[in-house]
Amino acid sequence: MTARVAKWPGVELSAADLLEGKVTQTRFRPDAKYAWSAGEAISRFLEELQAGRLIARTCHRCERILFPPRMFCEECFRPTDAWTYIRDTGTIETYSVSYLDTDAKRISEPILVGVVSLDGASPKMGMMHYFGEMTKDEIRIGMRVRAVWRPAEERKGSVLDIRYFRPLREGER
Amino acid sequence: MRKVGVIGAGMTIFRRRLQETGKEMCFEATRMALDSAGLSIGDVDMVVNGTAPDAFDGVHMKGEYLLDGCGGYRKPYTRVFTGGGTGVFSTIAGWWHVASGLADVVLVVNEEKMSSCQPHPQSVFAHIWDPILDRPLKPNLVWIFAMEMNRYMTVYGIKKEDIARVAVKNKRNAVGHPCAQLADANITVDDVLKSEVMAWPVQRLDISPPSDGASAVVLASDDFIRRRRIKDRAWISGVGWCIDSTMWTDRDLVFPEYVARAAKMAYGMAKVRDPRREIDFAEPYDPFDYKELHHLEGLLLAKKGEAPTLTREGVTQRDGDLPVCPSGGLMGVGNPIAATMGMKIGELFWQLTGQAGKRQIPHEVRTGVSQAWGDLMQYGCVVVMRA
Amino acid sequence: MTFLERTTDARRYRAWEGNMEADYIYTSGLAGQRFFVALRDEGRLLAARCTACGLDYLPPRIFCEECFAELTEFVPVPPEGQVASLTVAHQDRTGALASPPQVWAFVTFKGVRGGLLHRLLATPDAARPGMRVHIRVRPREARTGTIADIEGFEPARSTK
Amino acid sequence: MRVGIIGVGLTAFRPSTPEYSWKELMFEAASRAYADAGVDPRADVGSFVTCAEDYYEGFGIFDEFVPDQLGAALRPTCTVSGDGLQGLANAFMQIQTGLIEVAVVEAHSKISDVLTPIGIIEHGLDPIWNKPLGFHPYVVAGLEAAAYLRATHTPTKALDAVVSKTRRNALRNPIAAYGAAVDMDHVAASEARFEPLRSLDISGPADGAVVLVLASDRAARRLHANPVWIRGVGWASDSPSLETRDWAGATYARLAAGMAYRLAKVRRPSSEIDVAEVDDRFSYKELQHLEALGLAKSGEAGKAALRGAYAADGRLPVNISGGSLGCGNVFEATGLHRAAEVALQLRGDAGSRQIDGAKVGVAQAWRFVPSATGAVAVLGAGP
Repeated sequence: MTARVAKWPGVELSAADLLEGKVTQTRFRPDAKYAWSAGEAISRFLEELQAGRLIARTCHRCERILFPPRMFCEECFRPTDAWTYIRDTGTIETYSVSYLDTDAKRISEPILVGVVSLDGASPKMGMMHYFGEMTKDEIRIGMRVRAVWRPAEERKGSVLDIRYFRPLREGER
Repeated sequence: MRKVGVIGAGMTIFRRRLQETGKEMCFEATRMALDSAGLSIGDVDMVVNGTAPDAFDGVHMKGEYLLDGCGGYRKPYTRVFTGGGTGVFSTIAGWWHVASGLADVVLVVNEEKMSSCQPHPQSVFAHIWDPILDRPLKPNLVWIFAMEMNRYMTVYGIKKEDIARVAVKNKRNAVGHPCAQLADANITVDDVLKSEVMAWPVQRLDISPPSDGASAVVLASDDFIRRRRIKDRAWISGVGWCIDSTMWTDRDLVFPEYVARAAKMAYGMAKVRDPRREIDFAEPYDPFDYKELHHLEGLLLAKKGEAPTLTREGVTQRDGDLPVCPSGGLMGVGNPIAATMGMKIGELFWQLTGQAGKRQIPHEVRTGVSQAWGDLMQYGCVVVMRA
Repeated sequence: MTFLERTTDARRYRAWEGNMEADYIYTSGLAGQRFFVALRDEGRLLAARCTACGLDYLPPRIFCEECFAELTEFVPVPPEGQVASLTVAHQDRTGALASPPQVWAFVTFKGVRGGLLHRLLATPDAARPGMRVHIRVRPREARTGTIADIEGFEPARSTK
Repeated sequence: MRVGIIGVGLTAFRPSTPEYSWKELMFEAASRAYADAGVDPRADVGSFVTCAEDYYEGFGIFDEFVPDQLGAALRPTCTVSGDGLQGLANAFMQIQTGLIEVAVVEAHSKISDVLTPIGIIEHGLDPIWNKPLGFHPYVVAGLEAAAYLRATHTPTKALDAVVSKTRRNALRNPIAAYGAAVDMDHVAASEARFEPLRSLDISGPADGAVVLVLASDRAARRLHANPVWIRGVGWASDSPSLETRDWAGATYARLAAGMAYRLAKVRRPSSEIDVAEVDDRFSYKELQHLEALGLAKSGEAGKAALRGAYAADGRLPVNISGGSLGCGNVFEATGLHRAAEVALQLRGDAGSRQIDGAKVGVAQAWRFVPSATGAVAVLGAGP
């Protein structure tokens, strides 16, 4: 059929057609505001971040230490068993060197961002975060890193209470 | 289990901006699919709509909004939504409407109008992340691709030029596609490697563009197909779908296990035992070039880490042993998320019925597989179709 | 109750604020373009005709709901309509008290499938279903090619 | 192939639930449903269906945030952007194909997480023809209520009877958020909102989650379950355009019921149905829906309501659960909650609100303002 169809539907517009109002249009911004309940697990997680600590939940059935913490184990489908602190050191699992900000605008100083698996949690359990005190040429998968925390009085109970992860220094564990 | 066939397909052009409203786009694709099947709206029992985030079109409950354009007026109509997976998933939902015996003829209509959102559809992608764990870091969607691509490259030692070959192949394949937004007959690996770095390792030409577009397919039961003596049909012989855990920072991103599970489900139903030998061509989801490779491995069409070799050796070219994305894929035709059904399901139908025109695979093909991927690197869905 | 432990100190539960807001530009589409240009430039209403079903659609559309044919013919809508249903809203779009209350009406036109929903430019006491109305269009220079180019429906003078 | 409901899980419905994340709320309902059915979701369930809309949740792609708390990680799972009853219909079809034996349907509301619910509902209006006018989205309900009352000559007093009956019913439902001893006078005297609707004609929002476990008859036997059978499902939509839909008659409900009755072989619904749960998120909807479902003749539902025909001891108990007026508006979970209530009634597990001898029940849903979409399920007691 595709060979038999002469004209395929669709009227293409240019940016000017749209943005300068050359075709009739309406504009709108929805009123869409939220306050998500963090719930049992994430409220505690945020409270501990504010205190400068990372906390996880253990599942006794599959013997995993789950981070970020949750009140149920997705593997066993049962409630998790206990709270446990984990360390703020870890390993870069993957990363990107981004020249884009949230709105896809170009930035000249790239953002180093990636996933860190954290020591003390089960393998591969980690979080997304920024990297600092390293250049885009130094960063690599497998690099050992440590969290750099904001000063206690600036912490708000947010993943941003960690400023970024920096490379572990010589002799540091 | 009733046998279900695809008997018609249609799609709009894929472009950065279209003047049509979302429902007008749906109408155009649907009208075309019905015409190609030789049916009228009165023949349609039920309608399935697939469309991805409401925040693109900028309409809450946009399945309801698009309904009349999809031919759903006063009919049973349902929207399904599995993120980027919707492009193939809606056909799976359509399949169960017919295979269950509840409907004889079902329209599946997919749509995305990404140009409504200002200043850029990327602004809306910010809302797909966990609000507490991820959003404070102000992530850009490209990051997840970059992080997954980097891990895939690093673990298997894959070179960027081997990934760039996918972009080149698909953009060249798209030259024969009348709806294509980014076809390029002359693009080279060097062009891709020299394109602007967005979020390393992702460069501009590694990415499919945001687009507006709609597509539609018509599904029917074998009874109906026999009764109406419909000649152009391709059978849906296997379906599979699977979601992985939400906690994406807890997963090894190197292999899409969820795609493999969906593929095994579909192959099991289609009685495909050795996919690499029994599948003649594939339309895996390729919003980024490396995703085609990642998904070929998930579809068990290449061993882990070996998909780049197939591309390098020309196996996945249109005239190769395993043509991959003969449509031109998302990389070449465009990426109006759910509407990519036009390449994933539509192309299988057109190829298997010998209607693909300039894109027709030169040798005989009898079994094809299409796949889509979505959510936070966690959704896989697979459809196997036979001539 | 399903977890093995729970907090009982309500102060420890946190809420996280955010939004899903963005700016949108919606094109009025192929049928909308015909309608809004006629409204903006000539101050008149157009319907889309399905010759097969003998239906004139308002708002105009490029496809017939019933037979799914493509519609390309546009016809004028009669000047006078009738209030099919009305409501007096005591809240504005944000949920705040509307003072005075707003009167909203769905108005149909003879021989036309559909109609228009808009403000009824009458007091709640004077508003009643069945009343005859016509559109009041904003001055030409204030019109931009949207449904807000119509100020609302006002009672038809002929019935006064 | 017969398909039955073998597990029912509900959380309490509450105006707000600050102690739960949406995941934790879903986990509780799922845990209850799996315990009720005696299934292990990791081993026994072939498919999971969630019913949700992104803007109600505050996520660009809510589907991402679903699997873990349902036991659905690395399993076939999908989102139906619809009411829970549409999800139930899809799970029903999945089982009918023979591909799936046990399927789970989930729907929930965490509407207390939304600071601007009216803004979200407004965002569902047509962006070209309606949104620029800037009206409160419940204007749509006001216009429809006026059209319905006028077309059927139903007195406003009938709405007072609906609200009074339903909110009293909710006093006997421990999960209800808005049970109250409301008299007809209270309703009549409540503040005018979207005339003819007054504040007590409009259901209040609530959080809550509902999970149902469905199984083929073969799987139900294997699991030693005691199913309530899904005898028929139906769903349909009228025009999404406010301008061309049927304002008076709830055509979507009539079409959906027609389909469900056809599958269930119900020929005379008014005599064959023992208990009905219909969408009453605005009071007039209960009457409009009863007529569309063929449970009352057009224009008769209001008079019957005034006679007490729909009370717990009436001819046809309607919204014995307390409905949405009494339990709260749980958005996409509304229809699934009603199916759960009918299933509990048919099982004899409805506690102090149990209707004696109920054998066949109907649950009906509508997708709320501004939609004209609805679904119906006809359920039957075993064997």
